[in-house]
Amino acid sequence: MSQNGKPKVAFFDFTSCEGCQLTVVDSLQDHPDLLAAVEIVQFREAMSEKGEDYLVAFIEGSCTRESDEARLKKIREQASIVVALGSCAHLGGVNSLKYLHPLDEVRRYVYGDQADWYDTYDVRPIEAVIPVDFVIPGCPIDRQEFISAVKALLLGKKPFIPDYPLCVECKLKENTCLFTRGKVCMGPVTRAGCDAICPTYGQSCEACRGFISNPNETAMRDVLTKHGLTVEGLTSMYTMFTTYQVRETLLQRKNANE
Amino acid sequence: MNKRIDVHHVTRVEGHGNIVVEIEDGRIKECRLDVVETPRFFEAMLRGRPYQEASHITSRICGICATGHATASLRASEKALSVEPSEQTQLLRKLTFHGEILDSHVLHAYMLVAPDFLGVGSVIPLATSHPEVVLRALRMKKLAGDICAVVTGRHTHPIAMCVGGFTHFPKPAELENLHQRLVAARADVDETVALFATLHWPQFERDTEYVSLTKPDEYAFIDGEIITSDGARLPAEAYRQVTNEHLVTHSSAKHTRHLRQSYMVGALARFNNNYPQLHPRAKEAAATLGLKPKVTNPYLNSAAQVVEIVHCVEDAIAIIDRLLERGITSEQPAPVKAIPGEGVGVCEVPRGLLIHHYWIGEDGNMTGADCVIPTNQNLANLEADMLALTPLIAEKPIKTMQLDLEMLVRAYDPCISCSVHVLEVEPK
Amino acid sequence: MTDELQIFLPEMARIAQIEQLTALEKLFTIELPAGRSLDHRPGQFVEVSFLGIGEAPISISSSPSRSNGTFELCVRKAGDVTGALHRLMPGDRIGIRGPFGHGFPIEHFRGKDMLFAPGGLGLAPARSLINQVLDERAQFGRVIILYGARTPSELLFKDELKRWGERNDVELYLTVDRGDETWDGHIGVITTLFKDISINPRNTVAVTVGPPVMYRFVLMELLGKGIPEGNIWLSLERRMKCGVGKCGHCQINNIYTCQSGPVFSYRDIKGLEEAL
Amino acid sequence: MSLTILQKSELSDFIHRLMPHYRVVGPVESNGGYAFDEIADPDALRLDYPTTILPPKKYLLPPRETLFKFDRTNGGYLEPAPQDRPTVIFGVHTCDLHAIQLLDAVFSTGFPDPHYLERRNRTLIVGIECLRPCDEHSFCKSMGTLTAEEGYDLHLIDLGDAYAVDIGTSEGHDLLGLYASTTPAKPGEMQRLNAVISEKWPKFPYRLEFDVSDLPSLLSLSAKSPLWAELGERCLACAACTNVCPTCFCFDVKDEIELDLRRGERVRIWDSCQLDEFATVAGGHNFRKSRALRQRHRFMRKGKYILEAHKHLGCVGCGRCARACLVDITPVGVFNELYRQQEAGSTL
Ligand SMILES: Cc1cc2nc3c(=O)[nH]c(=O)nc-3n(C[C@H](O)[C@H](O)[C@H](O)COP(=O)(O)OP(=O)(O)OC[C@H]3O[C@@H](n4cnc5c(N)ncnc54)[C@H](O)[C@@H]3O)c2cc1C
Ligand code: SF4
Ligand code: SF4
Ligand code: SF4
Repeated sequence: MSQNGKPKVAFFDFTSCEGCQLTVVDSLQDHPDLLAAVEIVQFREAMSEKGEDYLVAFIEGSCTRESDEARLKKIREQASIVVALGSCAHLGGVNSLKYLHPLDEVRRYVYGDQADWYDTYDVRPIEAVIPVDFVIPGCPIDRQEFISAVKALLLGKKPFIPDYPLCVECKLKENTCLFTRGKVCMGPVTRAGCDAICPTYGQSCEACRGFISNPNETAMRDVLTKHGLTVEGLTSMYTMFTTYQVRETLLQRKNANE
Repeated sequence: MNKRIDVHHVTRVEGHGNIVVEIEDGRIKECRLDVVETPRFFEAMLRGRPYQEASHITSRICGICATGHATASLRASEKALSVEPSEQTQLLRKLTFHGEILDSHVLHAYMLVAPDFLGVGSVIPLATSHPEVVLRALRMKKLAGDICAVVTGRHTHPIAMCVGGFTHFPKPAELENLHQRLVAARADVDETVALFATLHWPQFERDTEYVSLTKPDEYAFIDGEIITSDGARLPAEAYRQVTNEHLVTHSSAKHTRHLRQSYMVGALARFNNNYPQLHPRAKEAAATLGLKPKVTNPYLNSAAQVVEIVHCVEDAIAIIDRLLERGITSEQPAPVKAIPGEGVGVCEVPRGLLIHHYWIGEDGNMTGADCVIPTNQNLANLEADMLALTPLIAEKPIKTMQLDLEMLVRAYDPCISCSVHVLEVEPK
Repeated sequence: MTDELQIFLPEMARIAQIEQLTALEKLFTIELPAGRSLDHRPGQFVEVSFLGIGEAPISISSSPSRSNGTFELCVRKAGDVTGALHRLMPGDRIGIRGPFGHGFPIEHFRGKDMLFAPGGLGLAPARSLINQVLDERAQFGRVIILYGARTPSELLFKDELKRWGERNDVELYLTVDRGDETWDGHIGVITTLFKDISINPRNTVAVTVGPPVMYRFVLMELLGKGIPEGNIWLSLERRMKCGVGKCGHCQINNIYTCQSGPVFSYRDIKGLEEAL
Repeated sequence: MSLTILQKSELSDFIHRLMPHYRVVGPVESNGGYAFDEIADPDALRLDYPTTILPPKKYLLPPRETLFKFDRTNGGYLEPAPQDRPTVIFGVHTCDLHAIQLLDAVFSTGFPDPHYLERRNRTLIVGIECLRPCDEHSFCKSMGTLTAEEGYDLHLIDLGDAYAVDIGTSEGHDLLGLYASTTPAKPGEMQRLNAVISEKWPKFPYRLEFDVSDLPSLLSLSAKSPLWAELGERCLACAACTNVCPTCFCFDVKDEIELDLRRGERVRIWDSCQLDEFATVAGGHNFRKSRALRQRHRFMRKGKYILEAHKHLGCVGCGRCARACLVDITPVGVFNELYRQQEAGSTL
């Protein structure tokens, strides 16, 4: 807490497009009072001042090399609350496409088998390195959700991040389902919270917010294949942002079977 | 005299870069901008993915010029697949592109550059000392973002753009609303020009080669030929003759050079090369700001951005007029006429010339990609400027030197996360 | 919209007193504005608001016979609302709606032996009825209380338990799942207490309140002792968002727990597919 | 029932005259389909629409609605929710009319819900008679909702170039009297009306294989059917079915607050029994953990529980959930399958 009673927050970036930080800046357009509610002590993209004393750390970007780990751990030591900001930090995100050669494995994920993964320093979400208290998902994050999360933290409650499928929001938007428009969509297994913005603008959901915690994978696979998706198509749908999750799930299944 | 400047992670720029300047016995030993951003292998990531995904993946190269990357990507795919977008598609793309240029320039000019001139470390203290300035910036940024949102769903990582067209169309009422707001924003634009006309730009001149796209009848942002201030003019497809990308040891980003050791892209290059095509009001603004081609002070890149803010607002108004006049139809994307194929898409994103070069296989999957990013093209020139500037300021206190150098780096508006795309994948 | 019609608008009440009962539970004494009495029945609950965070259903833990213009809520820190309540101080204000639900039909219990078998936090609502019964002691037969918690430190209302234990007209049996050095009493889950008591099943009303997992086992004991299904009473927990039979969260088959319950006789719910 | 005639050419004027006084909503083209939306231009109204994704319920029980506003600094000053403008809903199909009657019952029994009822009292409903099935998913005829005796202020029947207007309430009568120019029905128009109505019925198929009055008992007998488990395997728990349902009314209640942490409001938002957390309580216990149990709950509610609690069936046969479900879980399919299972079981 700073002297004026405002909690000190800092923003950090790792491997990312910095679009989530930009979204934070954008959120000021509708919520200039954010600056009155918190004291920002570090935000490299937008300011030169640097404070090392902060309560909440918002971290953007994935961990992509060993040297990132030390920096992450330092942040974790200082911050009481660590929030992963956006898909790269939350899931590994689009960065994890970098290692996407083993399409076979993803295929096996989708088809429920186990797989062998090679071991390498891979792109990883920050939660794979340090404990994360909260996540604000999305590529990029949703402005409104960011502001709501800040308010929740200020109030001392957990930020509300939905754990139900995107279709919930998509229906309320009264979108004609993409599946009936001859496209396919990850909505039924993807975490809602973006107000189904992609289907609303006519594009398939690519699961940038990650999967819900209890997806019906089998039913989803049946739906996708029924709508003409080939194995390659399926693979590509499942890996845009979630390569890391798919791998992890597979590894867990493999270990569980051993 | 010994001096060492080491700015570890220049702030208020996009991405991570360090300034290292070392002066030993009055001799410049080191003078460089290290790009320490993690390589992101975007070109490798594209390989094997369906071409429809390419623009979604490449927009994630950079949150600030996401629309620019998406547009260049779509143009590359369209060229590769002989897709001819409709007039409506072209107008909508230009409109959202203006939104992004405005957003980026306002962000850069007001939030990243202005604090240096007003003697503060960021925009946050400005909120108390110059609230009207900050509110104006936020207002203009919001309008810019809303232009993108109306056309493509959102600015960062646009949604509704696809190969051949759009998957969602703005309603006339939404466009009318934007039109009104743009007209009303002229007041803010005038204030902006007035504000930047009062700034004391550092005096530093160094002529270089200025490279940009050009089109005969409009100030080129999407498509066009590549033109340079040294007189070269060539089709986009021949971009490699200009860019000559090469790796340097201290940077995870590639550098480029053309006729000289280095060249400059961005608002200043566009201004120098395409001044005649600027909107008359933008030319007036240039006069107010004291700009006349050819401008060779790199610090004035920020002033050229202000000129472009004027141009984009005016051109956006004209585009909306045109769209409303012809009506918006929910048309299907233009069809793919040939597959496989190879294509080059070029745009002038906020920071300069952006090139996406794609190879698409028979199955519709990407077999190769090459992206040339404006910041990479600028890095060599920026270092050349640093090298030329350092002796001129070597007598100043180290803090001032450091600030001058940082301001120079910021003037280029470098987008370092864009610049690191080391791995190139050519079709086998 | 007149205020009487407002079913979602809480009344701002004052916290008169807060007592820390265990590490996780606090007892709040609440005063309604203008000294108004809550007029509740044992077994009813209120919806407690922390404005800005939300609402949570909480059983009224005090008995109407001891109202004094205040009532008590025993709150376990379980999440956002309850966590926020735990950060409050005496004098702070909270929103109250209710009382909601049917309480225990105490008029049907008079003249009967009362067997209470609350588990854990279940003592909070049970206490309201127990104290009512004790305040009208002459109107009831035996009063037997079997109470279990996971550990000695999790036992609620220890002073009150002590007082009950000291009365010769109350038969109190305590147990903990896991003992410690402070504990020389019975160890075992609550059902292990049943073998020690003998009752007249025809004249006994049993009241059990506890976590969902407990009911199946306690019911087996109670039915095993021959208590008629209509004389076994329990209080069901469900997620609740309105308390007024609209939001659907507490629905068990065709009934709304908040309206038809939360107190039910076993006879009423045993036919409901999802009740237990 | 009293009848008058409104020429189609007069409809636009009628709506224009309503607009200063009411929010006028009705079906319009949207997103390649149809949706109820506010009418800015009467010509956009599509009274011959087949169906919409969301039912007109959204104007009576909005997806998000303020219950009250508060200010925490001011001793928790509470302020009741603002009111919507009075509304006229055009083009409500008979299935939706039945659904609204159910909602009326739900929100007026027990504790009457002032938010719903206020809005309902300020809403006038103009129904439209369905002359052909929306599509292959509707099963209104089986559910007995292909006609509505009440539940509307005005009801329109398309006679070709005019609507026969059936006046259901005195408010409807006044609305027509004040804002529309109508003519009394002539004998020829009465004949056309009769013809239109009698021609429509054969166009609608019965889709349940049993009489709907047997549905509650069929469900009672089916609590242990293996079908629920099978539905649980298939269901995505996406809540599309309940979100588009005209009779679903479950909601969640949340607080929203401004950045100053002082002013805020309590809102209710649609919730769904198909979602994982719907019946989860503190401590993590979920009373309907499996998708199978949740599906069973859904269909039991539609065909039995709601009827027991509110005297109306919880399903009106609109077919919206069937259209919305990606894994083809449909009431007709489920009810018929249960029926077949029962038949097979009872003849064993
Ligand atoms: C009739 C009744 C009487 C109760 N009496 C008491 C009592 O006397 N003392 C006491 O401490 N607790 C009591 N509870 C439980 C108490 O309501 C929950 O612990 C509380 O709602 C959790 O809210 P929260 O905001 O603190 O937790 P949250 O942060 O909202 O959530 C924590 C968990 O609680 C669940 N939950 C959320 N809302 C509810 C809800 N309305 N009901 C149940 N679970 C919910 C969530 O699924 C989540 O898993 C009672 C519950 C009911 C239904
Ligand atoms: S478009 Fe996608 S998110 Fe929307 S309903 Fe269909 S599957 Fe769900
Ligand atoms: S619709 Fe899907 S891809 Fe789009 S923002 Fe939402 S979660 Fe991300
Ligand atoms: S719409 Fe279908 S898949 Fe979704 S919850 Fe309903 S039954 Fe399940």
